[in-house]
Amino acid sequence: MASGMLFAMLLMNKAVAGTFMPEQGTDIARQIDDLYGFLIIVSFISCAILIGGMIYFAMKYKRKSANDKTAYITHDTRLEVLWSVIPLIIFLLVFAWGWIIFHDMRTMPKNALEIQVTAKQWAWVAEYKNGVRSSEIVVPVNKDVKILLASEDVLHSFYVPSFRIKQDAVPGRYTAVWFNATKLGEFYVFCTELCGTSHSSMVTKLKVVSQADFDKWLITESEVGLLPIAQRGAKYFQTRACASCHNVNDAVVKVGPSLYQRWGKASVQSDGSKVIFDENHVRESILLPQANISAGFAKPSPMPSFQGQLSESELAAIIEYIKGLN
Amino acid sequence: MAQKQSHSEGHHVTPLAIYYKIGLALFLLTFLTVGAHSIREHIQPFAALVAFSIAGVKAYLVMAWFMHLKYDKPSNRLIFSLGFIFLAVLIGFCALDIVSRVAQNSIL
Amino acid sequence: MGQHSSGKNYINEEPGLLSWFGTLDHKRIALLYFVTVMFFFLIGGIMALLLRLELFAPNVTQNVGQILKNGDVYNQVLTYHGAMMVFMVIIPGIPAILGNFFLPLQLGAKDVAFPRLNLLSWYVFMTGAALAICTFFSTKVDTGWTFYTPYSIRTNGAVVMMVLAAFIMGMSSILTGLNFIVTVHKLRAPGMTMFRIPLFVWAIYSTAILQVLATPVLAITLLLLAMERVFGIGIFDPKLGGDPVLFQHFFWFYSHPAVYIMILPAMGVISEIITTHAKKTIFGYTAIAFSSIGIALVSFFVWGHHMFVSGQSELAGIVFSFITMLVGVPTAIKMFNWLATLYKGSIQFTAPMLYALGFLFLFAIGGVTGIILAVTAVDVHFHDTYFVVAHFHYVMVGGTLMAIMGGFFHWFPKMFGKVYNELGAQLSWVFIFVGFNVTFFPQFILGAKGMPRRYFDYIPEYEQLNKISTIGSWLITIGFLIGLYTMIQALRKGAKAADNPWGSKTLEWQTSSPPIMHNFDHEPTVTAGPYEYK
Amino acid sequence: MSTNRLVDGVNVASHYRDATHQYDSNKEGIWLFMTTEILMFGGLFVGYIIFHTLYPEMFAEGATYLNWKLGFINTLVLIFSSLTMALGIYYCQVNQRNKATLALAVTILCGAIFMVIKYFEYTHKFHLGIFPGEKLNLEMVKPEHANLGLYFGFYYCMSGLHGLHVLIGMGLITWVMIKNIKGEFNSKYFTPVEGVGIFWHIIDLIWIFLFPLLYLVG
Repeated sequence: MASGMLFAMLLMNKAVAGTFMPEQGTDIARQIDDLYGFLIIVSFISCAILIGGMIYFAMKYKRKSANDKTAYITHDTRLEVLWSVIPLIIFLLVFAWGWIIFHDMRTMPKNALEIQVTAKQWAWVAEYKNGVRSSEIVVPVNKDVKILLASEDVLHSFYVPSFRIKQDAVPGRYTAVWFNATKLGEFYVFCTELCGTSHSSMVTKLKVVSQADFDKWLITESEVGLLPIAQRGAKYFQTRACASCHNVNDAVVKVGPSLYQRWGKASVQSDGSKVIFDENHVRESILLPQANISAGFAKPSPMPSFQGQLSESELAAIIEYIKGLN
Repeated sequence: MAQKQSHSEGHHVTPLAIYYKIGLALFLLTFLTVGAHSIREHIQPFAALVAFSIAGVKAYLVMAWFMHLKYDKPSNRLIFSLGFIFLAVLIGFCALDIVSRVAQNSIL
Repeated sequence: MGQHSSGKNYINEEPGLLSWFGTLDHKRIALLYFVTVMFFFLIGGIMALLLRLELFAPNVTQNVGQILKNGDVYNQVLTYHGAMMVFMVIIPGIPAILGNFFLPLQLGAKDVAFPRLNLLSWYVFMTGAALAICTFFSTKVDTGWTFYTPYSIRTNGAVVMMVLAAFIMGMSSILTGLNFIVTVHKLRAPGMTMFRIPLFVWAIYSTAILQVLATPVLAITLLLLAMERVFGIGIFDPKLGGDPVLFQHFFWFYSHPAVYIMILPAMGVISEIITTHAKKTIFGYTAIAFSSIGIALVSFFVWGHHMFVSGQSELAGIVFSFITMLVGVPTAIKMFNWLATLYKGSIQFTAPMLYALGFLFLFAIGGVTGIILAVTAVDVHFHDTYFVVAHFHYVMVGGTLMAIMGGFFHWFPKMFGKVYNELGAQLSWVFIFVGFNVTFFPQFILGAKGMPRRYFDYIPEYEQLNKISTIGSWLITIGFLIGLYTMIQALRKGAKAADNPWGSKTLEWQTSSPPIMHNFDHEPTVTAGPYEYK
Repeated sequence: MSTNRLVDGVNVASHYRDATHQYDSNKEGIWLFMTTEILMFGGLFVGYIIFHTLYPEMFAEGATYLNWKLGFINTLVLIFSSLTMALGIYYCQVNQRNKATLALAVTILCGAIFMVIKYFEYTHKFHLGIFPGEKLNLEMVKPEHANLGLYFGFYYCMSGLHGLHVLIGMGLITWVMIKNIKGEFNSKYFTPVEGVGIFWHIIDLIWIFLFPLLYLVG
């Protein structure tokens, strides 16, 4: 009887697991969904008992007259022990089940592909062993991948719903998270720790590709240095997260001014003065954002300083790219 | 005489001599702390332990006699000790995390 | 007993509006809180509506909202919604309004232990609240109500002022709690043993313990945060080797018990309403009383379940998860005891009872999802998503606010001596209950799908559910407006209420409605438990 | 509303049965408040202990910048003031009003001496460029540990909050002293003196731990 019920629950579990959950991109995701499915079923049964019981009693013992006699029951030790112990057993069961999976999630695999992911307001930058930097994270399928997380400014949290993984990036130290993607495709990466203005746009893609495609991608990306200077600039514009605040496709303002068709024109500053939008102005604005604030934008500017973070060649490439936006 | 009676009804009055003795003891213990500090090189690694043990004794003297906890209601003693108990909870769990986090660095 | 011969009561005994601001009477102070807390609830509610309106559809272009100007404004609104609802509405809500009014009455006391301190608490609370509102007109705060470092150190905005405001309101909370503890210990009427006090008093008493023991740690945490911003002392700032995770430990050492500061009093209200309106003795008085104390104490050991993915060690996560499971047990006990109380009762579907039944319904869902979130591996997925948002709104709104509304209607005849319109009250319940589920149930699904909380914008796949949720928020608004209207109408035109319209057995119903200034003509003597419906 | 009445020579609020009832309630309230004080300071101690464990050498370096002799003198001053405070309560309890006033005045004086010494300690440090946290003047101080500011963050927060309590305590003692001069206290009623006394002892208690923690551990 009991085993029959357990069997029925496990069958149901298969059906419930994954309900409303995103696609299962890893084996851990499947395990978590199984546990989640079990929790949903148990929750549903408990709610049915509590809410159903409540509605049943409410209907059955509805007041009929003002002089209704009610039963005088102060307590029932057996019942009370029963409804303390049964929940406790269930709680401990799901606790242990959760612990087993959690332990797997927190134990880093050996020989994993390591990717350094740095979070900053408001972008993710992935760095690979061969020096490739990318704002999107590309990983090979069926391979242990370990993400080493760091933050440049405030707390961020690295969240891939399809992999059921999440880890805060804490400034001042490294944290880590691992996964082994079993499905090809593109998955969302969200930031889930409030980090300011563009918190909700701190979204990127995690691409799972075949090992061959991954190797090819790494090579093409590492050849960025050979690209024409403006195209390199376009790359840096993405990886340095300029794009998360500056629009380049039209004049609509995101967090900072749009750079579309700005080159060579006069630009009004917040103190009323006018400057020409040229190489030196853009250079200064990137290195010392507080020195040049365009009219109508917040002071101090939320833009971080790139002083010491960009090489001359990178800077030149970005400027060349901005020139080409006209 | 009426005075004396009201004491026995309500409030405990500690004799003056005890206050002086406790005050003297506190002074001596402070000197002892400094004395232990001056020979700390010789008693490492127990210097901190010694210093805080002495501080603990001093704290006990202050609480028991100056603050009259020795003669106060047990309920008040319990209330005051709750402060220390929950402080222990705070440090216990924070330390649990921090110790295991530092020890755990290898998993990176 | 019955009507006081002179027709005097606590409302009309001292004339003039000014007399209210210097009053030492606990009932009058309760009404001061009533008016102010309701006002803050209104503002906090408007903020919530703005947030929901903004989320009605994803943004037109990046970082340009449809209602709110941009992400900064959205973050500010969510901060004020959270901070106001937590510090200015739900924490003071039941203890300072209903607790202040009925704790002494239910104990058979003339007042709380320290009436002057009680008034001072209100002034301190108002000072803090005023300061919090000042920040709204200065540079607004956008840290979220949790003030996580280092963002709260780096962001522009009047964080220091806001933090001091929370500090001051915390002080008020401590003083209220202190007052209630001494009142319960010392001012019980003759014969009112600890196991004859009503369960509402047990709940407020447990809450008071939490207020006194947890709030000081919040106080020092907030002070350190203020110092961090002013001097950069570095304790919570990684720049000088400080630890942002330690801030979270300190913060949640208070703020997890604070969750129980918010829900325990609600549980007390529910116990009162259910016994009275089912005319039946409570099932398992001792179990409910001890589970209140149990929840209060164990709630100090579970704060780390807010931090499973914060960078806290695995061991700490496991320990906190385990203890969190234990705190689930007394909560389950309470639920089953209320259910058993309904059994063979004589249930009257009055507005308070509807609110109480609504509480059981929503709290059941809030409770089981709480267990889901306490399971480490599953929480990694749900943490900081809309699943969490839905869960705590089921507990805080579905639980506490339903109980507040139920409590208001239950005690309305006693507090004001007027009868409210039953139809209006029930209608408000229908809208709030239905609207609540329409608003927050879809958020469970959004969370499962992975939508992070505190998002100003979202990917298109979340749009449908967000739309439903926003529409639900309008239904809740209608419900609260009907409730408010019903109360105002009752105050203006309500018929005179009887002393004990529900036939309740607790002491507050044994005096006149509204009570006289000194609560009782003669100090009551208690010979039996509070729920002897034989 | 509470109207007071005179019971057995003591002003008793109407919601209390008698003077003892009122005294016990007040006393319990006072103790509850002191518990919150312990927990508030305790938060700082917990932070200190954790960071001391993480960076023992840095904290040892920090302590060398403090003058333990001044801390020592201050400890003696505070202990003495605690004694006089206890005496103040005692003299109230035995109806010796003038002696009580004297004891309280000495207590206030000790508090003032403590604050003056603290003032010299602080200004001397400011002079040397020792400020809390990132305000620490690295060029002037040239510390071995670049994060030494963290230690001074703790130093200033802990001793500062303690100093603030000393000032508040002095204010409260002045208040009860004035009440005492007016003759409001006697062997039956001295709750405010006792409450303020407990508060003052808490200040002493905290300093007893702060002294070795800040000045000696190294």
